[in-house]
Amino acid sequence: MSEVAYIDAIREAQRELLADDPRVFIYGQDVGDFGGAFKATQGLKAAFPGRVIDSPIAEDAMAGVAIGAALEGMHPIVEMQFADFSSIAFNQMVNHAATYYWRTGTPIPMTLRLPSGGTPGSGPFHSQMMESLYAHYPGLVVVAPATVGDAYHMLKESVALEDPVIYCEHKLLYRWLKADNFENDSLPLTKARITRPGKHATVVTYSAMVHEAVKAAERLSEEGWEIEVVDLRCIKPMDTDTIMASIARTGRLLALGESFPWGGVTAEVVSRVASDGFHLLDAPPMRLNAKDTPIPYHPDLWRAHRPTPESIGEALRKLLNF
Amino acid sequence: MSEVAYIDAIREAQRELLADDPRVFIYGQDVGDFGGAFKATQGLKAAFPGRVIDSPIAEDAMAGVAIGAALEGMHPIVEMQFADFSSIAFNQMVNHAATYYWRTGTPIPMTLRLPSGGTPGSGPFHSQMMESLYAHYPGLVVVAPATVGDAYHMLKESVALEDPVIYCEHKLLYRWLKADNFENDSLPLTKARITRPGKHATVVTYSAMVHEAVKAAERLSEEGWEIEVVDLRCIKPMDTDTIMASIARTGRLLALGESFPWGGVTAEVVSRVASDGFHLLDAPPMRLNAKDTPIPYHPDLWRAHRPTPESIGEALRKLLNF
Amino acid sequence: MAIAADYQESACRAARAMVTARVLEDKLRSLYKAGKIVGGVYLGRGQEALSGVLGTQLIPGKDVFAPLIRDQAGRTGFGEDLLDVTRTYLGSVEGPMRGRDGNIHRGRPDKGMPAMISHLGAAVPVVAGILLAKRLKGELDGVVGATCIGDGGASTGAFHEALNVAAVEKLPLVVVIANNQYAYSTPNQAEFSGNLADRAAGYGMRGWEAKGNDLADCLEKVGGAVAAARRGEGPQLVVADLLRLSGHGEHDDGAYVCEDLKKGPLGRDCMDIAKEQLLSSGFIEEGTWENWEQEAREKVTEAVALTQREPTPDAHGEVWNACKAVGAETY
Amino acid sequence: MAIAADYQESACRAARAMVTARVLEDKLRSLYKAGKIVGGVYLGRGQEALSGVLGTQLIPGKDVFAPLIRDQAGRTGFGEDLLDVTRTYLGSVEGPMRGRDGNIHRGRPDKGMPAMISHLGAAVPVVAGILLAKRLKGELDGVVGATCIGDGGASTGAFHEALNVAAVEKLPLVVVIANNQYAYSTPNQAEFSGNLADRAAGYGMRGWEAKGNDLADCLEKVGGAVAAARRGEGPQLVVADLLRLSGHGEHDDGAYVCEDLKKGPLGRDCMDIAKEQLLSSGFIEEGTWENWEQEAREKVTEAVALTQREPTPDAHGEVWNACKAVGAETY
Ligand SMILES: Cc1ncc(C[n+]2csc(CCOP(=O)(O)OP(=O)(O)O)c2C)c(N)n1
Ligand SMILES: Cc1ncc(C[n+]2csc(CCOP(=O)(O)OP(=O)(O)O)c2C)c(N)n1
Ligand SMILES: [Mg+2]
Ligand SMILES: [Mg+2]
Repeated sequence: MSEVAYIDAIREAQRELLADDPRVFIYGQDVGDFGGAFKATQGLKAAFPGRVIDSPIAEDAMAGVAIGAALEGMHPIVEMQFADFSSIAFNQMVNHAATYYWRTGTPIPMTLRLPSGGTPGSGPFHSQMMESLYAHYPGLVVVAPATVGDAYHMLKESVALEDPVIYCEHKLLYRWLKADNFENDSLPLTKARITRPGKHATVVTYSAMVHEAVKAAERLSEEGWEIEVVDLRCIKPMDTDTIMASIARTGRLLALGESFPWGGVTAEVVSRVASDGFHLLDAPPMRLNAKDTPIPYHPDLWRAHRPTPESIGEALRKLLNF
Repeated sequence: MSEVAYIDAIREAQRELLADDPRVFIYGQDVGDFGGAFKATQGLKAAFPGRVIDSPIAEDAMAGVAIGAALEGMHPIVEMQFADFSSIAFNQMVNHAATYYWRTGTPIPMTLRLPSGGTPGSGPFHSQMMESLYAHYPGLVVVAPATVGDAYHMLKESVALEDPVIYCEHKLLYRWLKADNFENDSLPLTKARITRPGKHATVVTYSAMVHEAVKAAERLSEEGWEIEVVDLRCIKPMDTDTIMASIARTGRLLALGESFPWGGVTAEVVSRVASDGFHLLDAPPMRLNAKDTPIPYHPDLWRAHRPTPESIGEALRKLLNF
Repeated sequence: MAIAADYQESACRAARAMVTARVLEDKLRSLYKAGKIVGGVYLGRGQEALSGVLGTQLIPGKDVFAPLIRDQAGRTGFGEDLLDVTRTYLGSVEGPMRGRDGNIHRGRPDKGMPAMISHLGAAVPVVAGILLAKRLKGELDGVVGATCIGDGGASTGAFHEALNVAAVEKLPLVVVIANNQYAYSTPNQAEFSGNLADRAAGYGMRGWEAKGNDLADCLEKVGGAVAAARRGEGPQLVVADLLRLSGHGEHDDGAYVCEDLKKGPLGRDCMDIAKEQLLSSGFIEEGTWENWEQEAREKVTEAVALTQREPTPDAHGEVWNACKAVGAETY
Repeated sequence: MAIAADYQESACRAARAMVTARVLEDKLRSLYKAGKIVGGVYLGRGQEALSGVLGTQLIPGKDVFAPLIRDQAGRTGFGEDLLDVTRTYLGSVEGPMRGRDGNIHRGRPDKGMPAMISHLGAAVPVVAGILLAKRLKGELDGVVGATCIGDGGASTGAFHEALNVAAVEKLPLVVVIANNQYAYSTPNQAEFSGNLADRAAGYGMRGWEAKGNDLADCLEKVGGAVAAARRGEGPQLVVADLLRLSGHGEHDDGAYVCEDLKKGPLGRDCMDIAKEQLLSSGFIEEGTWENWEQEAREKVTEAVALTQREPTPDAHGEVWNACKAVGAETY
């Protein structure tokens, strides 16, 4: 296999899902002949006619249709054109899909694909990370792959799962992130990964920020610091064990995210570590998120809005020097 | 003034707002002659004809209309029939109302009233607390009054404010919570209150849980423990100073909420205290929330789903005995 | 008005569902007044003809029916067990919702009856999705999916998006709008402008207008819509005028309902009309209707009695995990 | 087709807005291709007649216009400064969005032009709300609020809820659907069934159908709708057929657009049609149109040049507070 990108993993996983499981179909805006706004479904309609269906611009109905199909035993994949538009599907996801199994005992095995995260020039409505919103509600599984192999395997696992899954894929990684193949280390869907071992401090993060954290860690290694990077992979349920084990080794935590600062993944991580791993901490746990404004359009503002290797490094130095 | 209830405070505040400020109007389902599902607007249409307007069942449009009216300089109040239905207005609130000022410099002075929280028998879709979802997005002010006086004063301040405000009122308090009058201690909208002073541990909470926390504190006082109860009042921005000052006194934190456990207010509180007040803590900070399932219909399940004076007391004992 | 002879069987089936629903809901009302039911009780009083016809025009085990809050007659007609109703209202753990959800939120998705959420309009795309799935599985032939909504619910974006999707996919979806003239306290003129039946054309759907309290007319129109959908003629929209003969819920006295409406043709009780029509069509004899009522009363009494002996949920034994495949987190 | 003489002034105003918009957008396209614009560029090419007529039928300083992604002509016609466009696209801090938001998301709410969010349909209730507020303030007399949406956007729940609300409140709202036959790559038949113009009746609104690339027809229909709304006849829905003469955005070649459509009547460029109509109506002389183009080119060049000398945002000086009255939290 020649070099493959993150977006290829998403496409290939869907192709194999369609080929292997008659319960799978894809529903979304422009996912058919056009292959989707990001080409994540390119070629799939031709290969699986009738099972890759263009939807009207109706996110509420798209999610509702998937819930109905899931009730019939199908395992639909719904592509949002951008994660940000899933605000329209929010009610169906958190109130309908998420509550169904607990209320009735009938599962809703659907997957909602959210092209997430900022890219330069995308602005306030094509850049959001929505994992924290969905994770707040009981009944949803929320995942956010950071690697090519995870993008592939976690999508396959998500679609196979009997629960509704919010699959957050990061747009910045689509073409930039490459690998030799789709292999990963076979971690189960809900387990976190030690992306980079270290002993002086732990960065717990996910999605595109894993790569920024690794960059920051590399720079700090030149200063003699060994930073451990934990990739959550699954936002909910969250693999607290792996986090705690890492904090037990390093004694220091930086929770890093690309979303807005109030609440969210980083608050949940810090909160768990502070509650259950208080005695493990040698320094106050820290958080680093995007800023508390809409995501700016201008690339210079955008770069300042989200954490960067520089700002991560700065936070880590503060943490290490405590 | 004879005894007044929490719902009276909401009604009276609206009456005075309508009387004093021509920019104010009320829009919502059945808010007109019927006076609203909970009678929060009873009599207001008769007193202010044309300014208390029944809307169709269209939460997205209701929020959108308010945004437009706010652009025209009005200060609309939108009543959701239940907070839970604001999931339909979610996009307008977090993407339209919340982003407008930062993007354009034009403020959106609207108030969204959310009848929130569980009551016995209300079930998964008439019981939710949605403050954490709104607080996650930049550009919204989120408040949750716990007392009759706060219900009154904070609503008046919310409607006067130039920012969009999510006003979370708790249905359980509507008729049960009474006071002699609408007075409060004139705390500004965004300041937290020490509801009950103490020295052994701090409970940081808000809305109806303030009263459950006070009950738990009273019981613990019989065991010799003095529990401080901090009522956040404003969820976002959050008055970290008051929280920290309290932790400085007590050294122990229980963050208490009635919403779902993943993320949310309690995670934010614990996270802030752990990050900025680590050195003040004599024990690991704790959280107590509702359970991670939809809110159950049956009263017995419902009572077990949310924190109670008993479960709060139990948590506090654990915290105190650490 | 006499009903054509070939409607005899379907008219009687609908009428029996109506009678059972009315008797059952009368019982629910008194249980509520007696404080035995906690939470809301929403009745279909006055809407039994419309709902009962719809439920009995559908084929249990084959079709799909997503009822809304005033569809007891339709539920019963579609085969819902009385015990499902009493158990859900009284919170028995033996019921389909096991006390986790209540009243009209119950369903039996495995029997073609999804369990509604409160958000109006949300069920419409779900039924469309079920039908789409059946098509993908090659099982759509001759199947109909039906759902109901109120005049108020028709204002929701969810309703619009779903009708549009169903029309694009040409799904055999029947959407019945029970226009009972009010959404809670809000009258039609504050809910929409013009005529709801004109919505159909806008979606490229066939539209039907029915007298909602008139069994004969419902048989013709609702029956016609279901048959058209079954023949593969795509989605159908039925708008039926009628009046709610109770409050919005049992907590509400409905004092806002206009007296003229109550006294007018819409105010006539569909039960009276149906009984008259069955009698004058020679479908039933004097006394048959009363026998049905008596039988229903016995069954309802039995179901309530049985349910009241059943356990309600035990919070300690409850499984607090909203997911199926993924373990609960400990908080 | 000649245009009636009393349309001369409005036809010319619309045409000048069209010309300016086309010239401006050609420039934006080349700036994008040259890498000078970051993010999306969405053009109104082929839709200038429809949009330009709408914008010029409205009264700046009095009416409200909430444009969508293909409304440069309408914006220009409604008085939008060229510098607002170039500054927003190029991220100048001098622009109305100060680099915080870009491209078509710009607006001047204080001048009756709200700034759109990306979510399709979301602007419709906002315009309704502005009009409702004007009524409450006693300032609605003779005012019109207009907004545009695509054939795709008409599928959204937001669109439906807002039209319904506007109809209930009898607001002077004009909603123009530019049916350019596609939503991104998705053709009409996968977006809706039937005819969009039939939607109007369903809301109890007056409906208009226009040839969207035909200036004369747009003047009549869009002009008629605006005039009707201004006269207090309530909300108006205009559906105009046309074709997008560019990709969805400038990143897209629009290869999916059906050749037959391009070659058919909808494929004719509205600029050619308008020029012909103005000439044959005797409203302009040979050369006038070209003079307008020349003038537009000069102004556009000037605006771009000025903008390019202006500073882009300084991240260090940026105020990271999304609220006005409430201080930012420190995180
Ligand atoms: C989206 C949404 N908003 C508000 C409500 C609260 N609510 C429940 S029933 C009802 C009135 C419904 O009126 P209609 O659709 O006409 O049905 P009817 O009660 O008359 O049968 C309202 C507003 C809801 N359930 N869903
Ligand atoms: C609610 C929502 N969903 C998806 C999108 C992404 N999107 C942007 S433009 C577009 C196509 C719009 O088609 P149409 O309304 O016909 O307008 P046109 O582009 O043809 O002018 C889509 C799907 C969006 N902006 N909003
Ligand atoms: Mg109704
Ligand atoms: Mg289009």
